[in-house]
Amino acid sequence: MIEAEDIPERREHRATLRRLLRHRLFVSGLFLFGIVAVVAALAPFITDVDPNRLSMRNKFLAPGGNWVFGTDGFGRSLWSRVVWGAQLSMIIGASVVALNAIFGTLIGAAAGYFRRLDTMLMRVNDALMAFPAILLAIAVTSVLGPSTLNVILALSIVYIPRTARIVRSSVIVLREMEYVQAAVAAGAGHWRILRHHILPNAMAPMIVQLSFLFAYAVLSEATLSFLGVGAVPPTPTWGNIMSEGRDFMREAPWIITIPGIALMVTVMGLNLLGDGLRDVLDPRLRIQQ
Amino acid sequence: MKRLLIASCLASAVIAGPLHAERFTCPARGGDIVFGQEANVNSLDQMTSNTISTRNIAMNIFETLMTRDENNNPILELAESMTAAPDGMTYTFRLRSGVTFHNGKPLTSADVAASFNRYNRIGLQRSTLDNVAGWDTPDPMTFVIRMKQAQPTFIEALSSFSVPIVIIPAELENDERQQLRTIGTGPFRLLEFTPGSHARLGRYDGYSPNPAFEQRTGFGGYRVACVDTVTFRIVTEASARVAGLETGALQAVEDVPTRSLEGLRRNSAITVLPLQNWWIQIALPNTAIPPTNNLAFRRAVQAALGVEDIMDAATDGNFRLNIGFQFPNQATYTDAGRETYNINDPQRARALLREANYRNEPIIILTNRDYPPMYNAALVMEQQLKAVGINASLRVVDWPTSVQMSQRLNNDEWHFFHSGWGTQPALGALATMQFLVSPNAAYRPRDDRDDPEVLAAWNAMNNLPDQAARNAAFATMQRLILERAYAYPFGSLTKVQAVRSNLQGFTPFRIPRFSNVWLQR
Amino acid sequence: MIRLATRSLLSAIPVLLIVSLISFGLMRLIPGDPAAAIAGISATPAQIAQLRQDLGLDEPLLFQLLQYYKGLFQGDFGRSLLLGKGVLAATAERLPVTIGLSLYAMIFTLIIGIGCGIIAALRQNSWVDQAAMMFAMIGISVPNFFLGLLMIILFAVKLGWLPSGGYIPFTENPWGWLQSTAMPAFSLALLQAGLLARITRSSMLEVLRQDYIRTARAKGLPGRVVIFKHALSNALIPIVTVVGIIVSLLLSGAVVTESLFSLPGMGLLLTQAVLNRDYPMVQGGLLLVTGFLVAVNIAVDMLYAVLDPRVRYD
Amino acid sequence: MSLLEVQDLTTAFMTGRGEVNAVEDVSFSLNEGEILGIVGESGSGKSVTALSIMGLLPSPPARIAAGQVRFAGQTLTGLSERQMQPIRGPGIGMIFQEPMTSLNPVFSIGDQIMETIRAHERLPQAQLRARAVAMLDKVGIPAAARRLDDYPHQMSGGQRQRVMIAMALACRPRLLIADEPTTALDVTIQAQILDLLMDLRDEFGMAIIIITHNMGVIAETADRVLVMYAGRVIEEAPAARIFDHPRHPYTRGLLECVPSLTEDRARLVAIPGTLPEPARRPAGCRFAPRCAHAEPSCTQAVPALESLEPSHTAACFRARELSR
Repeated sequence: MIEAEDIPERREHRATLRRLLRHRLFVSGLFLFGIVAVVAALAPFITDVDPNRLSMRNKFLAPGGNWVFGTDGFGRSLWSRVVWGAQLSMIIGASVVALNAIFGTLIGAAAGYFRRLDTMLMRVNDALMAFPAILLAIAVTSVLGPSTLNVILALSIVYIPRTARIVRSSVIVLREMEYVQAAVAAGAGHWRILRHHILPNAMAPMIVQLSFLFAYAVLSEATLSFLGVGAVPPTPTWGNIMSEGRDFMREAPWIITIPGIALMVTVMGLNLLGDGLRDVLDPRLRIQQ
Repeated sequence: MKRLLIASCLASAVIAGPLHAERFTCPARGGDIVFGQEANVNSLDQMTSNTISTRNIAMNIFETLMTRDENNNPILELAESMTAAPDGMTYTFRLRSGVTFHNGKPLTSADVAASFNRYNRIGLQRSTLDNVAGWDTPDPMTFVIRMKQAQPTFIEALSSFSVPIVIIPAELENDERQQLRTIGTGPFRLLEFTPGSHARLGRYDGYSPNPAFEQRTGFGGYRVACVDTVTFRIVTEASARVAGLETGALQAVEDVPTRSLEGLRRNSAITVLPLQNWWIQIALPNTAIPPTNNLAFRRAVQAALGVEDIMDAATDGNFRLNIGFQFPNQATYTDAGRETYNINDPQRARALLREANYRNEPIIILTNRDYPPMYNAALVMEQQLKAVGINASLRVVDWPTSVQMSQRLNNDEWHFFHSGWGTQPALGALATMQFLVSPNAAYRPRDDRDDPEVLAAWNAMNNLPDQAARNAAFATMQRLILERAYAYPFGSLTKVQAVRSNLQGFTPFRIPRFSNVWLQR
Repeated sequence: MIRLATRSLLSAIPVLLIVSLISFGLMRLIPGDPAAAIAGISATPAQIAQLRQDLGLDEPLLFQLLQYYKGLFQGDFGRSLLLGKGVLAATAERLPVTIGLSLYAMIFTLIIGIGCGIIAALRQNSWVDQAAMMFAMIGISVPNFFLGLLMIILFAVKLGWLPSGGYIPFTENPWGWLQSTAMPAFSLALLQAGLLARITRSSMLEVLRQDYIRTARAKGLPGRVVIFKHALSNALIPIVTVVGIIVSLLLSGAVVTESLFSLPGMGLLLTQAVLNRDYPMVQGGLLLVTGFLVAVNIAVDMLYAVLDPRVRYD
Repeated sequence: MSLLEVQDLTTAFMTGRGEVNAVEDVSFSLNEGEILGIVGESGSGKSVTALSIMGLLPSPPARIAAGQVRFAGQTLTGLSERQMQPIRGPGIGMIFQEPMTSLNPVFSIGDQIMETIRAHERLPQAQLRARAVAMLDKVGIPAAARRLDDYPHQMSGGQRQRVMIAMALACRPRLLIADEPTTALDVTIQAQILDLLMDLRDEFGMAIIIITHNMGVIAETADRVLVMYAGRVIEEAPAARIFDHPRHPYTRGLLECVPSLTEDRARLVAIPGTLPEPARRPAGCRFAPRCAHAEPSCTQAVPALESLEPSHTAACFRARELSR
C-alpha cells in the first residue's frame, strides 16, 4: 500500500466504485437515500407554502387534493413541513458525521498511536459510552438548550467516542504492521506516519461506520425531537411533527405516519448503503452489526 | 362569625337546587371506577405538594378544617362551627364528632394541632400561618388559632385548596417531606400507590359525612362513597385515554382533546363534561427592559392581539372569552378594564408602535412545550405581532427553564412570557393578584419596584376590613393592570372531561370528585 | 476466570468515577429551577422560593459536590427532590420495571433475532432467507417510538385490544403484566431483533462452513445435534459479545418506550428527573444505571469465557 | 461381494456459470480390509468423491447427477440425511485434512468422542467414558483418562489428528475414509499417523480409503491406487504396479516428482501447466494440453478406462504404445 502511487490508487478507487455499483444492497440504499437527499436539496423549489405558516381554517385536512400530505393541527402544510424536515435531517446527519469524522479520527488516532494517551482518552471514552445513549443526549441538550445546533453537538458527544474506538482499534493493528515499523525505523515523524501510512488504511472501517452513524444520527435526532428535547418547535423536524401529531393520532394519523415513513425510508436507505459499503470496503466487518 | 357558616349553607342550597332538597343517598352501591389521569403523580403528601395531579387523588382521601364550595366560597369541613373573635385575633373551631381516620382512630384536636405543626414545619404554603401566633387545644373537640395581628383575609387563605392544611393523625406529625403516610378522614382510603403508574382508592366504610350539608359541594359538603374502588391510572397519551374510555377500560378521563370530542359526543355510551374556567391563558410583558418597558409599546401589542385566534389555537376551540382575572361565576368578578380586551386593531397597533418609537428591535416570546396551550398561544401571538410589524420570535424552552428565566430580576432574555393561571383565579382575587406585586410581580418591574398605584390597590385588597371595599380595590387593581398592559389575559380555557354514561353524579370540578358518584347498573 | 473478573471490576472503577463527575457537572449546567419544575404549573413564586429553600438548592456548588461524594462513599446516593425519597430506594422501585421490560424485550429479541438468523442461514439465498433479512432490515430501520405509535394506533386506538399505558406489576398479576407489557416490549425489541438476526445469520453461515460441522455430520450425528449443539454453540460466541451492546441499546430504547407507554421504569424516571432538574436523582440514577450496564458487560465477558474455552484457559 | 462399490459417480456443482461436474463417471470398488489410495492434485475431484460417498456435500449447490454408491449391499445415493446418519460412524468413518479446525473448539475431546458413540449406541455414561478412554489409548494419546476433558486448543496438531482418528473409529466402522490425513502435519508426525492407521487396520480389520496428493503416502500404505485427474479416474492398479509400471503419462509425471516423506512440496514440477478449472476443461482427454505425448486425436474424444492387464486400467489413447 505504501508504494501505491496516484495512478494505481485511482484505478483501485474506480474498481471499488464499480463493485459498489454492482452491489444490489448498495444500489437500493443509494436509491432510497438519494430520493430523500434530492427532496431535501430541492426543498425551496418543491414547496410553495412556508412550513411554519399557520392557517387555522385549514387544520386537520387529510392528505390529497391541494394538500398533498394534508395539514396538521395548525393548518400547516405537511408536505412543506416534511420536505423541510428532510433537509434538516440531512443537515443534522451530515454535520454529526462530519464532526465524527474529524474528532473521532483525531481522538481515535491519538489514542491508538500514542500509548501514553491511550489509557486516559479511553477511560473518558468508556465513561461516555457507558451512559445509555439517549439519556446522555437528553442531558446534553438540556444543558445546551434546545436548538438544531445543540442537537448536533449533543449527538456528536454521544457518538464520537464510538467512532474514536473504531479508529483506535484499526490504528493499533496498523501501528504494528511491518511497513509502519519500517517507517518508524527510517525516522519518519509521527505526523507523517499517521497521515501517510496509518490513516489511509484505517479509512475503510471508518467510512462504513460513518454511513451507519448517519442513520443513527437521523434516528436519534427524531427521537430527541419527539421527546421534546430536540430542535425547537415550530422547527419542522420529523420528530417535532410526530410529537405534535401525537394527540391527534386517532383522528389525524397521517400527521404521525407520513414523517415516520420518511424517517424509516431514510434510515433504511442509509443502512443498505452501509451494508453495501461494508461488504465491498471491509469484508472483515461482516460479522459486526 | 356564625354568619360565614350560614352563608356557606345558603350557597350550597343554591347550587343543589330544589330538586336535591333531601340528603344524598347512593342510588346504587359498589363497582370499580378507573380514571385516566393525564399527569404523573410522584407523591400523595398533600402538605408538601401543590401539583394538580397530586390534588386529584389526595383530595379524595384527605380533609381539612375549612375548604371551598362549588363557587369557591369558604365552608367548614371537619369543623362543625368556627367562631372568629370580633378583634380578629382568635379563631375557635369546634370539631365534628364521630369523625375517624382511616386507621379507625377518632379525630381529636390533638390531631389537628399535630397537622398544623407539620404544616408549619414543612408545608409548602406555610406562609399562610405567618400571622399566626400559635394554636391551642383546650379540649379534645376544640381547636383555637391565635393571631399575631388581625388579617381580614385569613379565612380565605386557610380554606385555600392550593396546598391545603389536611388533617392527619397526630402520630404522622414527624413524617418527612413527601413521605407522609396516606391516612386521612375522607370518603376514600388509599389501597395501593405506584408512583408513575396508578393509585387505587377504596371506599372508607367508617366515613361520617358532614351533616351540615345535604349534597356534595366543591371540595366538601355531604359526601358519600358509593363505589368500591377508584383507580387513578396515569395515561399520558391523550388518544389512549380516549380509546380507553371508548373500550370501557377507563370509566372517566380528563383532558380530552377537542379533536376527539365530535366522535365522543356521538357515542351514547359516553358523556362529555366540559369543565369551564380551568385556567386563564395569559402572557406577561417584561417591563424591566426596552421596548416592553414602554407603555405605548405594550399597548400596541394589546391592540394587535386577536384573542379568539389565540384561544382557539391554545385550546383547540374549547374556550370562553373572559375579561380580567376572575370568572363570572365568582363573587369578585369584574369586567373593569374591558376596553383593553380583544382590540384586534392592527392600524391602532401600528400607530401606537410609531408613538412608542419602535425600531424593529427583536422581540422574544418566551414559552414552553410542556404545556401545549402556552406553546400554541405563543405561536399565534408571534404571528399576530409580526402582522403589525413587530419583529417577534419564539424562544421555546422547557417549563422549569421558562419559569426560572421569567423570575430572574431584570432579565433581558425575553419580552413576553406565556403562562396559564389556574388554581389562583379559582381561589379568588386575592390569590390571583399576588402574582402582580413584588417580589412575585409577573410583569417584572425593574428592580422589583412595583407600580405604586398597583401596590396601593393591592394593599387595600388585603387590609380593608369590609369585603365590598376589598372587592372594589380588586376592580381598581385589575383595571390598572389591564390599562397599563402589565398582563394580557387572553381568556378562559375549558378542560374537557368525559365519563362512561353509566357513571352518574360526576360533575367536573377542579379535582375529579368520586364521592356521590355511582355506577348505574 | 477470577483474574478476568477482578480486572474488569478494577477497570470499571475509573469509568464510574468519571461517569459520576460527568453527571454531576451536566446537571449543574442545566438551566432551569428544580423548585419551579417540582412545584408545577399552579405554584406561586413564593411557594417556589419556599421549596427551593426546603430542598437545599441555595447551597454553594462545591459544597453540594462534596456532600455528593461524601454520601457516595457512605453508600448514600442522595435523595430525589421530586419523589422525596432516597435515590437508591427510587431506583429499587423503578429499575425492576425496566429490567422486566428489557428482559421481555430480550426474549422477543432472542427468539426473533436468533430464530430468523438461523433459519436464514440454513436456507441461505432462498426466499425464506431474503424475507427474514428484509424483516431484519426493517427492524433496524424503524425507530422504536414510531413502531410504538403505530402499534398504539392499530391495537389500542383502532382495535382497543391491549391496554396502552397503565402498568401492571408482574408481582400483582403476571398475566396482566405479560399483556400490558407486550406492546412496549415488542416495539422495543424489533431493532435489536433485526440486529441480532443479521449477526446470527452471518455468524451461523461462517460456522456452517467450518470443518468441525462436517466432522460432526461425518460422525453420523442427527441434524438437530449438528445445528443446535455444534453450530449454534460456536455461532453464539460472537452473538454473546453483542448481547452487552444489546442490553445497552435496550436500556437506551427503554427511555423512549417508557415515556411513550408511560411505564414507571428507570428510563421514564430519569427522563422526568432531567426535565424536572431533579439533580440528585439524575446523578445517582445515571451512576446506578451505568454501573448496572458495566456489570452487565462484565457478566457478558464472563459468559464469553464460559462459552469459549479458548478464552477461559488463557 | 465388495464392501464398497462406486459406479459411474458423477457429482455436479451449481456455479455462477451453470452446472459443472466436479467428478465424472468415477467407478471403483473396495473389499473388506483393503486399503485404497486415491491420488491426484488438489481439485482433481478426490475429496468430492469421498464426500459424495459420505453424502456430506452441501446441497445445493452440489448434487449427485448420476451413478450410485453401494455400501455393504445398501445403496447410499438417494438416501435422505436422516437415513445416512446410521451409516456414518458405524458404517463409514471419516477423518479430514485439517485436524486444527476439524474438531469443535468449544467442546472437550471426550465429549466429542462420546457423542459419536452415543449417536449410534445406547450405553450408560460410565461405559461411554471407558470406551472413549480406550479409543484415545488406542490412538496413542498418553494419559488418556486425564485428557478426556481437554479442549482441542490444548493439544498439538498430531494429537488432534489422533483424536480425530479415535473419534472416527469409536463406532468401529467397516470403512474409514482418510482425506489427506497427514498433509497438515509435521513430517515426523505424518509417519507416526500413517503407522497408527496401519496398526489400527490390522487391529480392527476395516477397509481404508486414503486420499492424498502425496505418492509417498500411497507407497507407505495403499494396496491399490486410483489416480484422478480433472474429475475422472485416469488409472487404477495395485500399488506395486503403479510404482513399477505407470501407464498414464500423468501418473508417470506424478511419480517423477514423488515428494518423499521428507519433502512436502505438493507442486508437480515435472508436469508443466496447471489443473484446468472444472468449468474450463478442454475437450477430449483433459490432460492433453499438459501432456508431452498428446496428439491431435487426443482432443477428439474422452478416453475411457481401458483394461491393460488384469486389475490395471488406464484412460489414455496412447497407453499401450507409450508403455512399450
